[in-house]
Amino acid sequence: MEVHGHFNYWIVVVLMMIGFYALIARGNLIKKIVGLNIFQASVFLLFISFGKVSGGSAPIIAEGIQAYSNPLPHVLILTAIVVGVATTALGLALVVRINEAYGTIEENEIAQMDSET
Amino acid sequence: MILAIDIALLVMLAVVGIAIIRLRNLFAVVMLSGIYSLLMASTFVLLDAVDVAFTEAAVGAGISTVLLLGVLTLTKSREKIPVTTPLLPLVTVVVTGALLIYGTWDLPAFGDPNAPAHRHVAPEYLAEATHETGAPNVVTAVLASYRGYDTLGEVTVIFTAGIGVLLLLSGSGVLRRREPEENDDKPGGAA
Amino acid sequence: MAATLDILSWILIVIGAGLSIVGAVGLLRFPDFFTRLHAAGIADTLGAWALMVGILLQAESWLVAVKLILIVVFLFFTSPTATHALARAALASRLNPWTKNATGPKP
Amino acid sequence: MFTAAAIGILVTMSLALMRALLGPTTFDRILALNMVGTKTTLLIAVVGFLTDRPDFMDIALVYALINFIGVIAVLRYTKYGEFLTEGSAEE
Repeated sequence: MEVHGHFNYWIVVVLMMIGFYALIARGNLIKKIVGLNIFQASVFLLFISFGKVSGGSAPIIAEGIQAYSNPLPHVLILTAIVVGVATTALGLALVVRINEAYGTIEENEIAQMDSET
Repeated sequence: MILAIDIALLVMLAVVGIAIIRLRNLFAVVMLSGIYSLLMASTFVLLDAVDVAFTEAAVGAGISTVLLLGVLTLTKSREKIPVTTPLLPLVTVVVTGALLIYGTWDLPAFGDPNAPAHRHVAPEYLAEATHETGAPNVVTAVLASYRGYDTLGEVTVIFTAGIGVLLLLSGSGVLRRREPEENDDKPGGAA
Repeated sequence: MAATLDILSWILIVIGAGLSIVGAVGLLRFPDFFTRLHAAGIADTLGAWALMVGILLQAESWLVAVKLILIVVFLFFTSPTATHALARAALASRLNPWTKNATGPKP
Repeated sequence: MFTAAAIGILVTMSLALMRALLGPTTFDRILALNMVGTKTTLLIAVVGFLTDRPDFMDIALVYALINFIGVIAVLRYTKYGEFLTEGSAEE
């Protein structure tokens, strides 16, 4: 019980930090967006882990099932996933425009061009 | 057994995440992020969130991958090696992660049926939803009926994002440039 | 009757899981892309079907059985198509098959 | 019985994952993605039986569809751009 009691949360933290590292340490804009996606997905996993009841079943009412998992985090995350993909699309459109304007998607090259002009 | 599958999938998720950070070929990164979404969706099925798994597979593994590939065709597919050594970000990440893991000790254990979150509101929805809305799936009942306005707001967000993408791309040559060559595919424009 | 079905499903599941693992080992160990495609083809077609049919024999309701049959039929069509498309795309992009004389790309 | 199937599928998935991580060419990675997708379909079907609620086969069906469409879409995009030459060169 003790070992697996928090294993889900630890993996969530590891994934979250992977996404965070990609966001702050990588200069490539597409890599940053992939990092943002990883971060988002780790938050989804955190909420779904909160909703799980051991011995429970999926929250679709049927005969002969006593325990159900908590349906409320599922609703929240359904909304969040769709909004997350809208964010991704907008970010990628921005990347395409930046690539047209500067000819590169590396952050430090863009900053260098900005300082030269 | 479910728990063992869960742990195996979570370990695979962590491995994929680390590989995404380390690879420099962006095409490989996109492939791995597709695998990441698939693994995440199977974890959701294991954690009883079947509707979420459905959405994650369609949206995460499907639409996101295709969008990323479309952008890769328009930009460069290789990451350059960073000039600075990323020591400061690494320290930041490790410290934040350690703090967060310290914070997880205060959370109720995974799957604990007596956790506060499971005792207050959720039982009422589970008991009432079927005969109040007529839907056996409680997630659908809450999403479409009890929180219908929330879903309406979500649609507004997607609509706004769509307008934003179109505005951003309509000023550029992306939508027009490919038409003379091939008229059947417009990467990025379908967003 | 139930015991016969159980034995049949056991056999099919063991065959399916074994073929899947063998295919995956081949995917990992073979020297170049086309040979790996061959190994993955085994795991994705016969391995997957044997597993699904083994599970299908345990289905209790007709609805579940029909859905499983749909999945099997779907895999029957899509897996070979995907493999074929992959091989064509790889050839079209001038990826040389590996030969013993090592003229192709190194493993 | 379902436990054995699940273990087989998990081993297969992890091996395919390794090929996706190593994969020298882009096509190796696409192949590994396809295989992980197929195995995910199977895993969800098996998990449905393991948890005694096999009514969620729809999800497995949708996964199979998405996987196929995904692979075809990826191959469609490999016509453009320079992934192929870049991907097969190194890594």
